[in-house]
Amino acid sequence: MHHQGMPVDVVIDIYTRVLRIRRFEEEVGRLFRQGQLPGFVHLYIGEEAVAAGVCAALTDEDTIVSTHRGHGHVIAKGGDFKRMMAELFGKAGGYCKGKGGSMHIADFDIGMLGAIGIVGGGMPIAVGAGLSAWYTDSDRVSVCFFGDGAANEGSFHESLNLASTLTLPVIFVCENNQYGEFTPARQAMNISDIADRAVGYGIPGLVADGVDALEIYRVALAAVERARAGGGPTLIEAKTHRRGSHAEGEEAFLGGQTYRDETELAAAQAKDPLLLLHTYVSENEILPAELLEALDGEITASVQEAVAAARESPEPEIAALYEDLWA
Amino acid sequence: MHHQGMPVDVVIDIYTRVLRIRRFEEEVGRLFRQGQLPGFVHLYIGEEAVAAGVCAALTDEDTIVSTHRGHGHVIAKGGDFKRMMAELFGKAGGYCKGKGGSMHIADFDIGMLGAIGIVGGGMPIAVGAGLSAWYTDSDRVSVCFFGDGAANEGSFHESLNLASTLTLPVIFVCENNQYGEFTPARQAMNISDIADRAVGYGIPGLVADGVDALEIYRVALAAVERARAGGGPTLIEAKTHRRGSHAEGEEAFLGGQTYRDETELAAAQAKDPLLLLHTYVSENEILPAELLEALDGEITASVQEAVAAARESPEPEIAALYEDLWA
Amino acid sequence: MPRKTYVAAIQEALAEEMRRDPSVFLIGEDVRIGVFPSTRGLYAEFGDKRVIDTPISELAVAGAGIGAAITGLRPIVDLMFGTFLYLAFDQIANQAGAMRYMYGGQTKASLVFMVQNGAGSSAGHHHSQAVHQFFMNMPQIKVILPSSPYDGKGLLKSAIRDDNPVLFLHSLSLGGKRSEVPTEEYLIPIGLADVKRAGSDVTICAAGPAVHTALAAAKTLASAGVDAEVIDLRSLSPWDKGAVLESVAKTGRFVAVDESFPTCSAASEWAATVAEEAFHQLKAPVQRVTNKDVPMPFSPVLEKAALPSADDVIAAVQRTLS
Amino acid sequence: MPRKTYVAAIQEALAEEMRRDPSVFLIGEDVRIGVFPSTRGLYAEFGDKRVIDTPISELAVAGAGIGAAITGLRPIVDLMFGTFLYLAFDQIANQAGAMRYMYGGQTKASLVFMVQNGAGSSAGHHHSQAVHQFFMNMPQIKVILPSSPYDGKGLLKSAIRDDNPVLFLHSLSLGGKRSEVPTEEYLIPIGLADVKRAGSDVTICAAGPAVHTALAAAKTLASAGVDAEVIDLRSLSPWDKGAVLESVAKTGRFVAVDESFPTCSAASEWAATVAEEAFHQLKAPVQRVTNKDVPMPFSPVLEKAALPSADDVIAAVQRTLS
Ligand SMILES: Cc1ncc(C[n+]2csc(CCOP(=O)(O)OP(=O)(O)O)c2C)c(N)n1
Ligand SMILES: Cc1ncc(C[n+]2csc(CCOP(=O)(O)OP(=O)(O)O)c2C)c(N)n1
Ligand SMILES: [Mg+2]
Ligand SMILES: [Mg+2]
Repeated sequence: MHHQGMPVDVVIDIYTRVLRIRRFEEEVGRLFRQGQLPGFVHLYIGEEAVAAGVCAALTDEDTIVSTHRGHGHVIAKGGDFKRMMAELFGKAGGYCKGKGGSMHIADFDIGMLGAIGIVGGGMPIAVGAGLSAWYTDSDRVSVCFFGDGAANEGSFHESLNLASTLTLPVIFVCENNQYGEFTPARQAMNISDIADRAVGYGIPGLVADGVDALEIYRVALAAVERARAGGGPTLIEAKTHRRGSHAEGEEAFLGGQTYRDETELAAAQAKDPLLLLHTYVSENEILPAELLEALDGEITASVQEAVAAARESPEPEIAALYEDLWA
Repeated sequence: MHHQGMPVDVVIDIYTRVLRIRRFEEEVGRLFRQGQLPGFVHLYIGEEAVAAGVCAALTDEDTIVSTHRGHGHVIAKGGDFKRMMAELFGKAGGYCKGKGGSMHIADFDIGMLGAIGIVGGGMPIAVGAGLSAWYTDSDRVSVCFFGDGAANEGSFHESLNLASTLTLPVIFVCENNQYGEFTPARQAMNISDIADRAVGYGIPGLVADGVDALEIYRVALAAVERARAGGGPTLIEAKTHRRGSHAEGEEAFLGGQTYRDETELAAAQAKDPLLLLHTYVSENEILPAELLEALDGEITASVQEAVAAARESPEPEIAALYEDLWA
Repeated sequence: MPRKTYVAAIQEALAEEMRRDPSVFLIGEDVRIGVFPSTRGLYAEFGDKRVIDTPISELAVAGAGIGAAITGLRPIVDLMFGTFLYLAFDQIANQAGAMRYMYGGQTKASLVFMVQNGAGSSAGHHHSQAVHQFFMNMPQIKVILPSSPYDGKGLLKSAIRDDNPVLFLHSLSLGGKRSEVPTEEYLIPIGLADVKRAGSDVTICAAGPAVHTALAAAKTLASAGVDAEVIDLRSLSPWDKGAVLESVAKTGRFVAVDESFPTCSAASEWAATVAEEAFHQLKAPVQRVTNKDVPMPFSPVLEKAALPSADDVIAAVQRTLS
Repeated sequence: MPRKTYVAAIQEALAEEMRRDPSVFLIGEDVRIGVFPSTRGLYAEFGDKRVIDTPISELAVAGAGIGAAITGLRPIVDLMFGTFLYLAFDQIANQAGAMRYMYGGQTKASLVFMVQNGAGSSAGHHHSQAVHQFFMNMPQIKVILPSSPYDGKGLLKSAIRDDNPVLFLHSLSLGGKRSEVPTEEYLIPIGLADVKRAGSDVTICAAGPAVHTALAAAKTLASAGVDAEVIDLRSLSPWDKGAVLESVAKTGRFVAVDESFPTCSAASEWAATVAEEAFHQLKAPVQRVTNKDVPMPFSPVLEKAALPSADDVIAAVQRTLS
């Protein structure tokens, strides 16, 4: 990674976001394997560079919309570990009071407009957030995260085209982790770069190294500036890797079936955005090893605090069933 | 138009198809204006070259799927005037016994799998017809007609991508008549050529002059041959013009509002596929004027016979309401 | 009071609310020219930003409305025909219809979806289905189906001001109907029924165009000495159960009239509720009058036969009397 | 007779029908690996053409199934979760559900749509809605919601052989359930209910997982001296009205149990029908037991509270007895 001129505080900021996501997700994985979390969880491990790089290029006013694999996006946008963890446990102290769960975390106060369990379901909504910015002459931008699989949904097509025709400040960030569930992206589309689809909407389509958080930041920042300047939407394809399962617990569920060969899996696992960034930060002497370790310790501790708090958070009252229905 | 080497019988065949559509549609327009037809009708006048050119490249086994503007497709595929006209009148003798109407004519015996009133609704079904051909190792191809407006529906995206990934023999024929209802295509998309969207699916995307029936035939034939040879889908964008209203009776309905300027409308009307073909046929001495006139007379007469037959065809019995429900 | 058409009343509601609140805007296919005349003239008054034409992309347009709503605006999303909304079903059901709850009350989606509902213009099955029953099923969406210009205007204004997603259904078959519409501003609360004809022998419950069928039936019944009460629910979700139960307590007889397919219809809901909650007041079995159970045919003759008629209603009333 | 899981029974049905008829094939997202284990092993046996993985494109995949059906094949289209089918709603409702009629009987769409229906696995609202009520409303689609491995297998085989579009709903919450499934081939006709428990005091009508709730309630009621009859409809469209009316004629009391949102639900349909056609046999008001009227929450505690429980059923039965 060569990123001359990247401000030190930005690098530290991004590094921190990546690390926060990693430590949180590792713990979620552990908790799920121990049978402590209800429902399904889809971890973001291996893809942290994308959310971290993109969100570092945003202000607090800018909004994001997320997916079933959404924890990383919430954290990168500044989400609170405690309220997230409590939500994963389905507790009253969670972001959504236990009504949302892993696939539906939102924090409207920090412009995190919600994770959405329907593949492709967030794109139209992100267009709407962009429409809002345009309508109110705000310089807010709207970001939408989605996967390679989602790029084959009709909503992708309609959303990019609509954002383009109205010249809306929307940045479509495709996290191409090479798989939609068990189906390789190359089997679900006959093209190498999803970014090429931008041609069909008359907007820029860029491929970025989705393992390199600093490159993602640079590419995202350019798109953000373009959008703020009234230049309309951009499609960014971040080539990344899912380090593990589609959903936790997959191994048991698949009953011995495999869909990734050893070499590909090993290669994917080798491309670790945290490791890369750690090396960069160390080699460029951005932070001394002690501070890096201290940071890690701090984050790990706050994940543990979040777990403890989530455990202590009460189950939702049955009366809550009928709350939050009408505004 | 220069079409050296185009076999004479093909030219005559295509000319006949174009003329049949024109005369039928002119009569439908008249009948509608006279208040003789229920519901909505969308005429194909100005666009005849597309259906005629494409269908001339097909065999009887090949299938087509059509749109709300579907009369031309039915006729080009070999549909029967009498059963069409009776359907437009909502009569028992119609193709669908009066249950379908203008937007839902089908003739399964000639591979006309149905007109569909939902914009973009036919594309997935055409993919299915192609899937069928592939599944049964048949060399049948499946053609889907749709408009420029439909190219902005999610179904377009999903259908082209699905057909591409399965390498299905489907030909997507986009009739770009520059408008979706009252909205110019250039306002509904930020690109000049819908054909460019093919890039996003890894399939060929071709622009063809949709006013020149013989060019359409050549382009379609190449796509058909490619599909039969296992080469997969093609997107053909036929640039054409809607000569008149989106739907008949529009003038009254619009209450004085206009959406096409005089120049554009005049230009569109000048590009008449029938006139062009007539000139070609005459100049190249393919058929003598007398025969051309005789053909016209014959067709016009058979349109009139169809109208007479439709008028005489009985209204559906109320009992028919409960028929054709379950297979 | 001036008598206005349904179309004019809707147009007034839209214009008045857009004047009142700059966060209200209209988005959809060809809303500028106006596929339905009710959106005409708004573009001239409100311009590019507030009357937005879109590509033909129902899913994205519906979702864009939702995204705009949760970021502070009040979109009116015109999806044209009820069936086109099937393409946006995910956004409406999964997102608009659950977002507030799913996110624990953090947000609200204050927007209106507007479509033409039901049959009656020989447009064929793809343009002629009633969709209200689907959205009545969804816990977090309001549904409105007015039968008169007066009700349409007052309810649409309330819908636009409501902080929740509202599906506002209009009916091509009411396009030309006129009623008195005051010049002064008024609102009709969502969820309140209106007794369109008072009567003591039987309660007929309906909404939208079916109200006129019910009224026609009531007129004929009156001349046969049967005094029918016709309740126009106007709002289908929430619906005014109280008004219906009160009427049934008086009449002891109940007929639900609904222009939609019979199974799991609004008529089924009303009939089930009355049977459940007013059983002991009922003197006869509840009755449902709906479309015949077939897709909507094109032929005007068949279409008419497929829809509930005044005769069907009269027959149903007579079944409650025998 | 061997006892098999629901998953195994479905898998057998698919494999047997694919062996029997080469025009039967399976298409959907990840059907080869099998997101639901019921499609596992089919790829190994039937290969590329007959077990087709697709991109994530519900609308096109559903439509492709329809196109294949009207050109002579018998697709089984797996759309995974009920709510994903919202993205294909147009193809199912407008096309599959009307094509034969709309085209005057010229064609038939013989295909099966398969999804998991309803809640119970703490998956959150987007993965937990019941969809059967929507498709019951549509005149030209059959709907099946079995409650046991035996019924599931026999009905799925019938669905695959049926010449009409059939929506086959399975339930994650039944995944582990076992019942006897014969080794010999058998079919269960679509439209036939099954009395899962005979009784004389009250008729409880249900389908899918709700049948087990009803049976649990019946067991408790029995110890309190109330003898409940539990009718498992199995097919929701067409549904076995005759069996229900016959039972009500005997018991005079009726409770509908349905795991879905209350309004315009299957429960509403059953209750309305009984109130309409068996009014004079009824000794007490019909009762509905459904989900609470809120989107489906994630928290297992809330999810459980949102679904109909045996206690809810018992309370409803007691209301019919008081
Ligand atoms: C509309 C819809 N279809 C299918 C699914 C089931 N599903 C959940 S995640 C997933 C794969 C998504 O792939 P991708 O978009 O690449 O995201 P990733 O999981 O790789 O992050 C699928 C098919 C869904 N949730 N929604
Ligand atoms: C899903 C859907 N949305 C909207 C409509 C209303 N509508 C009917 S035709 C039409 C325009 C279609 O434009 P295009 O695809 O270019 O076809 P053309 O009419 O120009 O032949 C529209 C919007 C519809 N029938 N279906
Ligand atoms: Mg992926
Ligand atoms: Mg067009």
